[in-house]
Parts: sequence; structure tokens; C-alpha cells
Amino acid sequence: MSVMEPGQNLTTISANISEETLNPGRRLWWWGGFLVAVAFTALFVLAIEYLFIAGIGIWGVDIPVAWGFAIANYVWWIGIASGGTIISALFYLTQSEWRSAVNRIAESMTLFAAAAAGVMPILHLGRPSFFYWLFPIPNTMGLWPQFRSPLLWDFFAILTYVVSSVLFWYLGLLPDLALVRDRATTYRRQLFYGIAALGWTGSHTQWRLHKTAYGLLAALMAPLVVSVHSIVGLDFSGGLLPGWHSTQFSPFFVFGAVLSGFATVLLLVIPVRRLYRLETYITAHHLNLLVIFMLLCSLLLAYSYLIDALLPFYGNDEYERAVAIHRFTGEWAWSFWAAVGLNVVIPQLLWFPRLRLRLWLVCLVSFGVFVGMWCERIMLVTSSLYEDFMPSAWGHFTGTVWDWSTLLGSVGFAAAGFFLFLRYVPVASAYELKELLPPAERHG
Amino acid sequence: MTPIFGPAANLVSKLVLLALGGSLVVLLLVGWIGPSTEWASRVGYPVEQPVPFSHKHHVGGLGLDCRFCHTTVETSATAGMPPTHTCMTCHSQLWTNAQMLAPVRQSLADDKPIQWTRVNRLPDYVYFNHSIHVAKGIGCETCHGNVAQMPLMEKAHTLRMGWCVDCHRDPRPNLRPKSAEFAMGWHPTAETPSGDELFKQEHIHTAQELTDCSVCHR
Amino acid sequence: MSRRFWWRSFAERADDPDYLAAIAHEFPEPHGEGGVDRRRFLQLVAASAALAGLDGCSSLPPEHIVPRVEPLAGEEAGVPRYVATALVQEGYATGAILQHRMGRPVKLEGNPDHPASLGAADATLQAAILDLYDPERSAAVLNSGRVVDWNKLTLLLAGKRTDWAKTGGAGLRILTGRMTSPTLAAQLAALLKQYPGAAWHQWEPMSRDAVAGGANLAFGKPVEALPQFDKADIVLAIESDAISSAPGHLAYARAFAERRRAAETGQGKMSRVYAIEATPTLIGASADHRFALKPAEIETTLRAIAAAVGAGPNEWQDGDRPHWVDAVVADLSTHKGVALVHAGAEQSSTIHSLAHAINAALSAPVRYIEPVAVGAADIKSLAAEMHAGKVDTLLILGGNPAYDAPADLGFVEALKRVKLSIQLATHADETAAVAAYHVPALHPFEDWGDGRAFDGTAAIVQPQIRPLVPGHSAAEMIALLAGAQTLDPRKQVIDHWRQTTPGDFDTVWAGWLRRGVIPNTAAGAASVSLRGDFAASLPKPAAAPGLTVLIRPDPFLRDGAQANNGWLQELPRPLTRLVWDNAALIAPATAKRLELGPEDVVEIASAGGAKVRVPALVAPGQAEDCVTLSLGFGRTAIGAVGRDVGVDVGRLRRAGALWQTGATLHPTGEHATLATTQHQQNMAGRDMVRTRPLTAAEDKHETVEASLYPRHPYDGNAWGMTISLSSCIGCGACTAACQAENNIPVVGREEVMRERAMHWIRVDRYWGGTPDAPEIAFQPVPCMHCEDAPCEVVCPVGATTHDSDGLNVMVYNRCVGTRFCSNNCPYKVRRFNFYGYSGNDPRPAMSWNPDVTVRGRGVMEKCTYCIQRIREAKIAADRDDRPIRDGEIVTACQQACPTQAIVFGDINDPKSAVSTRKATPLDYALLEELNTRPRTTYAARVTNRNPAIAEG
Amino acid sequence: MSALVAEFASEAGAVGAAFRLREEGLTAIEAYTPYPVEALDAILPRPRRALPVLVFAAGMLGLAGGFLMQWYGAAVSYPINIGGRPDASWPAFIPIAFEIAVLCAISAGFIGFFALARLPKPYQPIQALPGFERASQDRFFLSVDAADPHFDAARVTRAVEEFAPCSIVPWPS
Repeated sequence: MSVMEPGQNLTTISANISEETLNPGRRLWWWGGFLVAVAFTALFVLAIEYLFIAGIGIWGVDIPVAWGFAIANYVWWIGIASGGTIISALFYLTQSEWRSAVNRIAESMTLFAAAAAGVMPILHLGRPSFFYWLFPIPNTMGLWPQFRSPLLWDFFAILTYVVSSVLFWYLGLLPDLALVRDRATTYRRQLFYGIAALGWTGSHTQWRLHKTAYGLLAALMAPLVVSVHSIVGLDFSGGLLPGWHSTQFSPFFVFGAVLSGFATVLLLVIPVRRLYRLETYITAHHLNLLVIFMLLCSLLLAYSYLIDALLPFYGNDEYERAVAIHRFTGEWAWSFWAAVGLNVVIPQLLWFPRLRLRLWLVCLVSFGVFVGMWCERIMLVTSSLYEDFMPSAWGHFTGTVWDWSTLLGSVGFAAAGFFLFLRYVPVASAYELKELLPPAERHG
Repeated sequence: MTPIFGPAANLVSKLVLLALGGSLVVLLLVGWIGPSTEWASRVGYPVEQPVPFSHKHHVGGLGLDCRFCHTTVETSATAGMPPTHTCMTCHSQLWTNAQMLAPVRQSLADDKPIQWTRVNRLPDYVYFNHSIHVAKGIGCETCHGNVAQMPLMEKAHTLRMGWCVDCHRDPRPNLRPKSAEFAMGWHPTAETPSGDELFKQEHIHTAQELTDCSVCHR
Repeated sequence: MSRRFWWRSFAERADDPDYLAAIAHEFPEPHGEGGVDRRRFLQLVAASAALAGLDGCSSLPPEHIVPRVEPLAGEEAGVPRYVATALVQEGYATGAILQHRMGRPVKLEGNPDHPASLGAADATLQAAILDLYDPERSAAVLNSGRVVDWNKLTLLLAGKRTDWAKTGGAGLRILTGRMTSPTLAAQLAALLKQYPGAAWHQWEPMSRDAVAGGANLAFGKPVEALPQFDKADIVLAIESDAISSAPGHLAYARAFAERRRAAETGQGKMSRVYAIEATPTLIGASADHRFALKPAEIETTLRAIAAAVGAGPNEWQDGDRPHWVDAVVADLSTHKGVALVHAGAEQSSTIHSLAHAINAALSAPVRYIEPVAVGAADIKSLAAEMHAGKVDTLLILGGNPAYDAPADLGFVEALKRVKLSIQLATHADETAAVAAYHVPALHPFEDWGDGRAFDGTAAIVQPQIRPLVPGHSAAEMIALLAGAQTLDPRKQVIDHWRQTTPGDFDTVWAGWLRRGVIPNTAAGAASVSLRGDFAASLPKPAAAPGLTVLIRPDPFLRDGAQANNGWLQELPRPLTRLVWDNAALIAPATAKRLELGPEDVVEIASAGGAKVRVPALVAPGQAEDCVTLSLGFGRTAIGAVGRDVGVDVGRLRRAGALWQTGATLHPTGEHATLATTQHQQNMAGRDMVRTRPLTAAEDKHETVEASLYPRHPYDGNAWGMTISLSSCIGCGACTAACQAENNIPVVGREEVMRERAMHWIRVDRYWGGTPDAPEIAFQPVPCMHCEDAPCEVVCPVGATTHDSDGLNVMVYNRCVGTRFCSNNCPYKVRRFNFYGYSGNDPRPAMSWNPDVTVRGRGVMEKCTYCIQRIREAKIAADRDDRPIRDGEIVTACQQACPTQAIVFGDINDPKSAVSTRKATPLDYALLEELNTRPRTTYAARVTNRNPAIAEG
Repeated sequence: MSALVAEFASEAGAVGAAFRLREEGLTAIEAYTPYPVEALDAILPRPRRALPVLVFAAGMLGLAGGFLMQWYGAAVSYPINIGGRPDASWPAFIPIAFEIAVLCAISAGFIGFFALARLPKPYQPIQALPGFERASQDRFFLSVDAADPHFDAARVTRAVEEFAPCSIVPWPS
């Protein structure tokens, strides 16, 4: 399987990639999808408005379960975001050329997932308007944030991650913006993409610097994404609760994150590939690799689940054991088994090459992981909380309509962003595809 | 195809960058310095009162002791505001028809208290205690400024947490001998004991204890 | 909130004829949605972003300082004042001291000089302060529902007086509750002398007639028996209310607990307690042996015991009886002089008489005194007269008979037949709805009066604040009937005592007011001897019905008079942990037999034919075939807080059978959800409450302290607390005290069901052993103030930190509400303002404690060891340059605790009370394996079982 | 005229021509290509290698700065007893220091790139060259600066022509 169907040259690539951006035409599926996404975004906004007016109490959170959907959603989204970074940064470093066709889609997905993740911690606060107190900014009180708190580590991690993702994305996009600028025929497009391209000419000097800069950023993004998810893991293992206080949480969270990332990329790549007729560039080979990586992560995650489930019984901590048993059988056991089923068991189907070729099945499984990872997050958040040390303080947790609105709304929010990306930005990296051409084909 | 940008575009782009960077810096500065400005903290802005009571006249001119009106300053959290009765002890004899004092006489007449506007205000979650400060050698002037110079009462310091904590970290420079606590425009002389001596003899707590959150917040 | 609006000015209210209509349209503010309804929501949607922004802005609106016009003698702004008074509840007075801040009473504390308080205060007592500030108190004279002027009534009565002068007061009737007030009693006596045709009746819903009846049966006179637990090595409690609600229970509890914690203090000998009861009581919970028997069995068993100790004929011992009886008898009879029996007020007079007989036979440590309360005709005769139309004018002084009178009297109908009925009450309640006139009553804290304690000691009730509503007092009403020249209640009280007091009255009087007690007024001892024909005179034991319904006062609402009190409604009931609800307590076995699921609604039909539908609650320790229902709920006419909360089971009561009745029960198929604050009923095999037999060798096992970090030094004061689990009787006084002291808001039923109760100190109740014969353990859990606090490390803004005294302090105004601290608190003692609870709390701003921050929405809060009291003492000590004395700082919970289970102090001072308590080998830290190094520790619960009785 | 610009249809042509021109001793050569042409790296003058140094420096600065800030805030400026932990509990400061380091490094890399590439510069004279818009698509341009000491229009044209350029034009014409 090749990374590109034959019969391509510089001209065809330039044309095909910029075509979708320059002449979107009347794409009903786009409008349909976009409007649905916008509708859910509206729901998101509504939920947030009501939250700010009435207070955190509109959610299902209580004492003992003081964390709920907001945290689960955050961990979930930030995990999904990782997918793009891994593909575009890690595989860039490993010089796996197949990445070139999908990294733009993946990175863009990262942006909007990270954005959705970014708002959650603020919504989660009892007094959201004071979130800026987590910044170490000079103030008349002479106070500082409390640097020992995993939450503060996390705050810096998200900040860094979101900013870096945007910069990395834009840097990679620059030459393609120039391409669109140069092919644009209407003044408004020329102006828009002209400004966006910042005067990129493709001079050799620019290319050399660009390569260096992109390489450096990639080299920084890869460890960054790992650190971000390790720290997210520490948000939990930094506490002393049974089921949270575990040394394996950091790698555990990284595995989960990457799994959900790959799943979501697949979930997006397969339809986009079809709708934009990108089969020439995103070949069965790409999908095959993505699926295999997803399977790999799924196995890694399975390992983490296993450790997490067995250690309590290996160790001698009655509280750990109680929580473990609780996860299997308790009120929220469904979320545990859903996570195991959707993230570990079902994906194994795709070991069969024949099934791997059934794209609808791949989509289905990826969607399963997409959902399954959320189940895992909510399971981790609640199951440790509502029955911990003090029997007298044991309680329950159920999401309210506002919890669910926030969750679904955030999906709409991220989706709406992704639709805009599809319409206004080249969905694949043209110049990197050109690099993939065999020397003989490198002409106009 | 002719390019859409002329040479001016480069200049513009530079200017835009500059503006962005500049506004960021300005924003930071405003956020940083703004709150501590006298305007923001209302320092030095005289406050209108129902009766234009002049500390300059009563303290500076007549030399009344602070405690003549603020009777509970040594025993209570609040310094205490004088009841109308206190004003009338003198003003039943002096300036009995002064227009300026009409509200005072009115208050006594129909037994309705005078509503003064607070000048030195702390948020509700801050529990300041006058008595302990006075007991440990902090003069009125240290926080309220030289009221003997104020025709109308005004805020002398920001009273922001940072300002309070500075002194709580090291009260020594602000300590006075008991005799000077209620004096205005006081300056240490050669024979006034040093801050260190006063600090010791008043058994003032360590900076760590004085900067405990629970000292002011309950 | 509109309720706030019509609280604003009562004057304007009384004048407004539509004011009642206004109330009619009032409905309870939903505590849930933070007071935001859809409309308001939509209005705010646009502005909300801005709102959020404003939150951060620190500029404050202008504020005014309002000094007095004339100085008030003895008042220092900002310095609390303490004023003694007494609170008369169910007729008996308990001494109290009110803490005044900024000229208004904010907290009720017990009066150490008063025999019924000894410094302690129970929940109902402390909640009285909230009643004072209840914005829904009645504030206008009502004539059949319309607001009228007070003068209209006075004129009317003036006319009546002229008639009475002729007729000798024929047709004039006065109904009061239990009466120990010397002044009122004297006033009434005088009134009856003035109008021979008039009559005085009493109705006390919390009746003690059976107690008096028992004394009559045993001794031929209604003496009162005061158990002396300090002298009792063996206690046999027959569903006893001695430490929970009997007159003097605070004093009894103190003495009782001192003997119970003998093992840890090493002073005296630990008592052994047997409890025989049909439904669990507090004393039963802390008993060493607790036996659940049906009422009928209780009587036969008690007869057997009486016979065995020689207080009854031998045939009483015939028939089979429980295996443990002999052991108990042996224990009793080998402890003559130091063993006593006490029966609860709800027991039959037969049982009381048997208890008396046994005590006599054992020459038990019991003081007999002449009755304290002044008797009068009962309500049954009154109702009969009313039905017969013989009553022309009826004055109801306090009380709410339309709600709580025995159902079979048909009091409401009777009341309608009275030409002129006048009710004096604090709320426009059920009776006010029927009576011709309703007169708003002053709250005891606004009124003058007096009353006697359980031992007869008299105390003066003096006002604490100028009336918040234009109310009237009982003394005033009687004076009005008598046509006295002055109606001033103060004058009535003073005049009465002036007559009875020799010497310089004014100085004496001042002393009484200051101390809150009138010395040497205790009732004289009564000499008693068992009637010779006692045994013969006992009524034959009645045949046990299939199913017995036990009608019991709610532990906190009692007869329901305080039903509009949010603190009491939301205070978890000691044994059921229920709030805002009453349920039918059913034994597990019985529930199984009737195939009742938890919280299934059952219909109970009494022998009298009355029916109630109540959710069932399976209650371990309940006797089989006994259903316990609690009074005080189901109020229909009262403020928004108490209206329609729970079910009114009072309608099952009959004049003859107030406390129990035969009944039938069947499931309705409906299901209800009860609001409770504790979901897990046992310890799940963990050692939260540690229990040791008295005999066990007491080895304090040291805990290893493993830490990578060096220990943080605390060289100054190091505040710590210890809680004696042998002493704790679970009464909940600590929780109430904390709520009052620390401005803890009421969240309401909905929010409690969503697990958002706000109490800083909760009293956990665990069931152990078997469901039918459970062990019951209480454990108060405040913040542990861990030295290595897990909560602090995870806060990103440092809103919760340690201070130099080692306290785990919470800075509300720094909190952004991440709630990680609560997650990371293994004891789950942190509470979060999910909504603006304080803002939604209808209590007026003036009622909050100004020394404690009122927390806003979205911030975390928790027990602070009453940091405000600590700081006050610290400042006082620093001012006069001296160390803080041990016992100078008393936390609210410690102060209120009747059993002195809680001790607080400096653990750096080896001689301090807390250090000595912590020195006991019974001392242990909760979850010590987590190495949080808590400052709050517990003294393990000690049991003193009788080896002769097999376990279970 | 200030430069000669040759347009090629294939990478091979452009690379060949560039190589020849270097042999001719010409140095002031710039290439405009639709994608980075590695073959040219060896031929054309290499730009300054300042970026990696810059990024590394920024990263180190961020690391040190981040760590110092935390230490100063927690141990010097306002030391508060947090759960009995030491004021300077340095292990807890590592994650944030790392994140700040990465943030600084990446920002430096981004900004540094634009600075060194002299961007943004929307107006690029060369874009006025007819057909230059294809430089970002499927054409390869070589421009030889007339300022080059060895520059000679005829020689350059001859050198380039054997690589079949689509056009050779003087610029600006």
C-alpha cells in the first residue's frame, strides 16, 4: 500500500488541495452539519449562562461527589486533543511520511478539542469570575497561587498546550495559505489569505527557517503532550482517595488520551476523505496505520485497566479494595464496564484485516472509543468519590439535565469549529504532499 | 497576476504588530499599577458628611484627644463613633445657632441618629481590631494619617491587604511609645525607644503569626 | 424575595387590610434553584456575562455609620454583652444567657447557674433565637382573618368585663399549657377569685399526666421523682426520656455522662445501664444492654422485676419471661441504694407506679419533691362545655389546640361554638384560623415573665430586645380580662415577687436578673411511702393489640410549635437521621413480614378510626409489631418553612390514649423519598467508632509516623479537641450550637436530598450487631484540623491554610471553588455553597452573627474550631499581656454539649483539660493510618456489660 | 534591471541550473519553490542557524524563571504553612517549571522564525513577476542578483538555458 495513489504531480496536488477551500460550492452536507453543530453550541451557551446565574448547584455535584461532569468532560476533551499532536509532532520526528496527508485534519481537531477542554475547568469553579487568581500576577493582596496543587500544575499545562497547539498549527499552515492566496481569484479571498500568509514567497531562505522552526516545535510538542496528560493524571493521583492515589495514573492517562485521540481522528478522517474525495492522498494505507495505532493504545490501556483492577487485591488497603469492588459492581459500574467494553474489548475486532477494510465498522468502533473514553473519565471521577473513607459520608451522584447539556453542548462547540476549519483552510498539507512525490513527478 | 499589497502594507503590518505588543504591555501595566493608584483606592479624597466635622479644628485646633469621641478604641474592635450626646456636651454651649450644626441639634431633637459616611472601610470578611493595635503601640496616625490636617476626613492609606501585611511582616518601623499613640504629626526623637525595643517590650508576635490568614479572616 | 419585603415594616403591615391576602399568595421560595425562576433567568441571560465580570470588581458601595443619639449605659460598640433570662418550654423553665452583639441577641447559651441548664443548651432551646427573628411571625391582631386594631379588642373586652362583673364571669374560660409561672398562676388565681363563674383549663400536648398518675398509684399523691444518676451504679431505663427530653434532661445527661466516662477520666465507677423499650431512645442507645419489648411485654416484665425485688406479689413472676430478667434482677438487688429505675413520660401510669415501687424497694437514689406545675381542669371538660355552648368567652394563652388537641374532642367544632374566642400565639396558626380573635404573642425574648425549673427553682424571663413585632404577652392578656389598671407585664411580674420577697426588693431583683436564677426557690422534698394496697390497686394488664402505634414527640419539633424553625427542621434526628420529614418506624422483622420496602407509604388506621398515610422507615431496635410515629409535623397554617412538612399524626391521639393506640397497617403501594443526611447505616467493617469492654486491658497502640518531610513545629498554642464517645448521647445540641454560632444557612429539603446539607459538625449514627438487637453508636465529626492536612495541599489558590496555632483555616474570600479540598478530605467535613444559601435564607440580616463571615455562593466552608472565639480570647490575652487560660476558649459545640463530651484547649499545655483527656489510653485518631495527624481525637466508647447476660 | 529570474517546470531543472550557476561562481542566488527542495540546501547559501540557540535559551530561561518564581512566591514573598509541608517543597515546583519552559521555548521558536524570516511582509516585490504565483504551486524560480560581483547577464543566461527554463526574464524589467 502506497502513501499516495499514482498519477499525481505538483499541479494536480495544488489544484485538488486548494479546490475545496476556493470553491466550496453549495455543500448541503456542510451546511446541515454546521447548523446542527451550531444548535448544540447554542445549547452550550445556554447551559453556561444559566450556570453563571444560578450557580454550580444546577449540576448534580454534591458532598461527597464534589467533582462531576465538568472535570470528566475536561479530561476527556484534553485527551482527544492529544491525538492530533501525537500524529503531527511525534510522527514528524519519526519522519513517517504517511502523516503528511492527515496531520492537518488531526491538528485542527486538536485545536477545537483543546478549546472545549479549556473552558471546562473555568465552568467547574464555584466562582468562575475569579479563575484568574490561578495566574501568578501581582496583586494588591500580595498573594500567590499555591504551587503545590496539582490543579495549578494542570492550569499551566493547559495554558501551554493550547497556546503551543495554535502556534504549531499556524506555522505548519503558512505555506498552504500562500498557495491558496496565489490561486485565489476573488479580491476578498486574495486579501484574506494574503494577510494570513504574511508574505510567504516560498524562497529557499524561508523554507530553510521554516523547516528548522517546525522541527523544533515538533520536538517540543511531543514531550509537552505527554507532560500534559501526566499532569492531568496527577490531578487525581495527587489526592489521597482510594482509586485515585495511584502511581500509574500518569502513563494510564497518556494511553487513554492517545487512544481517544486516534479514535477521533479516524472518526473525522474517514468521512472527510470521502466527502472531499481525498482517497488519492489518504489511502487505505493511512487508515490501516491509524487503526493499528489505535489498537496499540487500546492494548496499553487494557494493561492499565488490569493493573488498576488488580493492584488493590495485591496490596493490603481495605479502602482501595472497597473502591475497586465498587467500580465493578457499584452504582456507576455501568461506566466501568462500558469503558472496558468500548475501549478494550470491541476494538480488538479490528485485528482482522478484513474488518479493518470495512470503513463503516472502523467508524463505529472509533465512535465507540469516543464514547467509551468519556465513560472511563466519569467513572474515574465519581466512583472514588461517593464511597471513600467515612461510611457515614457515603453518598450518590447523578447528572442533571444541565450536566448533559454542558457535555453535548461542548461536542457541538468543537464540531462547529471543525466545520469552519473544513471550509476555510486547506484540509491537507499541500507542500508536504508534494514532498512525497517521486522525483520523476516533481514537475508542473 | 498583480499582487494586492503595495509597499505600504509592510509598514502597516509592522505598525499592527507594534500596536498589539504595545497594548499588551499597557494592559499589564494598568492591571498592575491601576489598583494601587490613589484614585482607585480613594486615598486623599475628602468625603462629604451630613455635618462637615473638621478633625483639623477639633484635633489640630482644640487638641481634643481621639478617645474623647472614639471611646472604645482601647477596649473594642471598633473605635466607636460618638453619640449625638457627645457633640452636644460642647455644642449646647458653643455655636448653639450655627447653621452648620443644625443636623446635630435636629438629631438630638427628634432622637434620630446622624448618618455618617464611612471613610476607612474594610470588606465584611476582614476583621480589624482597634484595641489590640492600640495596645501594642500602633498610633492612630499610622493608619488614619494626620487627621489634625484634615478639614474633612479622608482616607490616608490604601488599606489594601498588601499594605496591612507589610506592617504585619515587620511592625517595628511603625511602633510608638504609648505616650505618643494618640499624637498627630509625631516623629521619633533621640530618646524615643527604638522599634526593636518596643517590639520586645510589647511582646509582639512573630511575622509568621501576624501573617496568618486567621488573624484577619474568619 | 417578597417574604423579605413584608418583613420590612410591621407597622405598615398591620395597617394594610390586604396583608392577609398577601400571605395567602405567598408560597415557599424554592431553596433549590437559588431563587432563580425561568423569568428571572431569561432576564438575566443577557447580562450574565457582565455579572460574572462584576464579581471580580472590588469597589465597595458607600456605607454609613449610625451612632446612637444618647449613649446606652454599659454598652460598648463591638463588645458582646451577655444577658441572662429563662426560656419556658412545655411549662418548665431552663436558664439561658443570650449573647448580644451590636445591641441585638445573636446566640443563646446555657446558664451555668441554672439547675436545668448547668451551662448546656439543647437544640430546641438554641433554636429559639431563630424563632425570635422568624420573618413570618404573626404581627397583627386578626378578627376572623382580617387585620383589626388592638383597641377594638380592648374595647370589646371592656364591655365583657361589665357583664362578667354581673354574672361573676360565667362562661369565661381560660386555656393555658402546663403552668409553672408563679406570676401567671397568681394572676389566674386572682382572676378566678374575681370571677367565680370563670374557669381555668390546661392542655399540654406533651402531657405528663401518666407520670403524675403513676405517683398517685404508688404513693397516693402526685409527687415528682428526680433520678440522681450521679449516685446510680445501675440504671434501668424504661423507654426513658431522662437524658433526651424530660424536664431537667440537661442536668440528668450531665450526671449520667459523668458516670459513663468514668473509665477514661478514672474518676468514680462506671455505671451499668439497662434499657427496656419499644422504640429506641437516646439512653437506650448508650445503654450497655438494650432490650426491645412491646409495651404489653414491658409491663409484665416490669411486674416480674418488681416482684423479684420484693415490690409486688409473686404471681407477677408467673409466665415465661425473657432470659435476661434474672440477671438484671440480680444486678439490681445486689446494688440496693445505688440502683434506680426511670420510665419515660409516654409510659402508662401503671409502669410508672411499678418503677416507683421498685425504686422504693431498692431505696434508689431518687429525690421526691412536691409537684412544680400548678394544676387546673383538663381540656376534656372544657371541650364538653364548649360543645354544649356553655362557653361564651375563651382565652387561649399560647398553645395551638386546633392542631394538637386529642382528635376525639372535636376541638375545632367546639371552638366554633364559642361566641368570643381569643388566641394569643406567635404565628397565625391552625387555631388562629378558627378563633374569633388572634393576638400576636411576644417572643419570650421580648417579654417579661417567670417560670420554674424541673426542681422548682424559679427564674425571671426578661426581654432581650425591643419587640420586633407589635405583640402582646400572657400576663398582659390576663390583666386585661381582670381590668387591672396597668397591663405592663413587667409590672405584673415585679408586683408578684415584691409581695413574696422580704427585704430590699430592688437590689435582690437586680441580682435575680443578673444571675438568671432566684435562689432558694427549689421545691421542698416530699415524704413518700408506697401505698399498702398498691399491688392490688393496679389495673389488670390490657390485652396487647395486634399492632401498636406509638405516638411520640419528634425529638426537635416536639409538639410542632417550633415547626417554622429551619434549624430544627433540618437538624438530623438522632436515631433516624431524618430531616424535614416524619416516618413510620417499623422493626426489620415486622417490615419483612408485611413485605414493606424502604420508604413505602403505609396507611395506618387507629382503633379510633383516624387514618394517616406515612412513609415507612425500617428502624433497627424497634420492637416487633410496634410502629412509632412522631408528632409535630403536618402543620397546615404556619410560615412557609414549616407548612406541609411531614404528616400530622396527632389526629390518632385520643384523650384517653395520647401516646399509644392499637391500629391496623397496610401498604398503599405508593412510594415516597425521605430526606436524610446519612445513607450508610453501619461502619462497613471499619473502625470509625472504637468500642472496648470496661474489663479489657487498655493498651494505647502507638501509630508510626512516616513522612518524607520534617514535622512542622507548633511552639505557641496548639489547639486541639477530644470527643468522648462514651459520653456522647447523640442529642445534636452541638450541631445546633454550631449552626447558630457560625451563620450556617438552612438549605431546605430538596438540597438535603441532593446531599448538600451544610452542618459543620455532624453526629454520625452507626448500627452494629443484629438489626433486631442493634448496638447504636454516635460519633460527632467536626473538622479534624489535621496537622498534615490533605485539603490544603490541593488548593490552587491557598484558600485553606494552616495558621501558627496549627488550625486548618478556611479563607472564604480567597476560595474560587475548585472543591478539590472536599474530595481530598478523608473525613468529608467540608461543605460547599452550591447555591447562595445564605442569600436565600429568609432570616433578617440583623440575626446573623456579625463576628463570622456570611458565606456567599460558590465557596467552600467548614468547622473552624470557632476561630472567632479563639481570636477574641487571643486579643484579650495579648491586650493585657498574659497567656490564654485553659478553658478561656470554649467552642460553641463544647459549650452546648450537655454531657461535656467535647473538650477543647491547648495540647501544648500538659495540664490543660484537653491534654489530660487525650492522655487516656482510649484516645484514638480517626483514620490515623492516613497520617493526617488530626488535632481532633476520640476517646473510644466503653461498654460495661453484665457478664451474666449472653451477647445479643 | 537588478536581477535575472529563470522559471523552471521541474525540480531537476531548477536544481541543475542552480548548481551550474554556483560553478560559475555566482553566490547571490535565491530560489522560490512550492515545497522545500532539499537538493538546494547544499547549493544555495545557508541562512543563519540562530533559531535552535534562541529556542534553547528561551527554554532554559523559562525553566529557571518558572522555578525561581515558585520558590520566591512560596518561600520568600508570602510563606504560608500548607498542610505542614515545607515552604520550599521543590519537587512540587517541577511540573510548572517544565510547562513554563516549554511555553517559552515554543513561543520563542515561533516568534524567532518570523523575525529571522523578516515576516510579516505582505508586499514582496518579486510577486509582481508575471507567473510568479505558480512559485507556490508547480513552478520553480531562480533569481540571480545583478549585484553579484561575478554577475554577467549573458553568462547567466547561457548557463541556465541548457536546463530548459520556461523563461528567463530580467527583473524588474
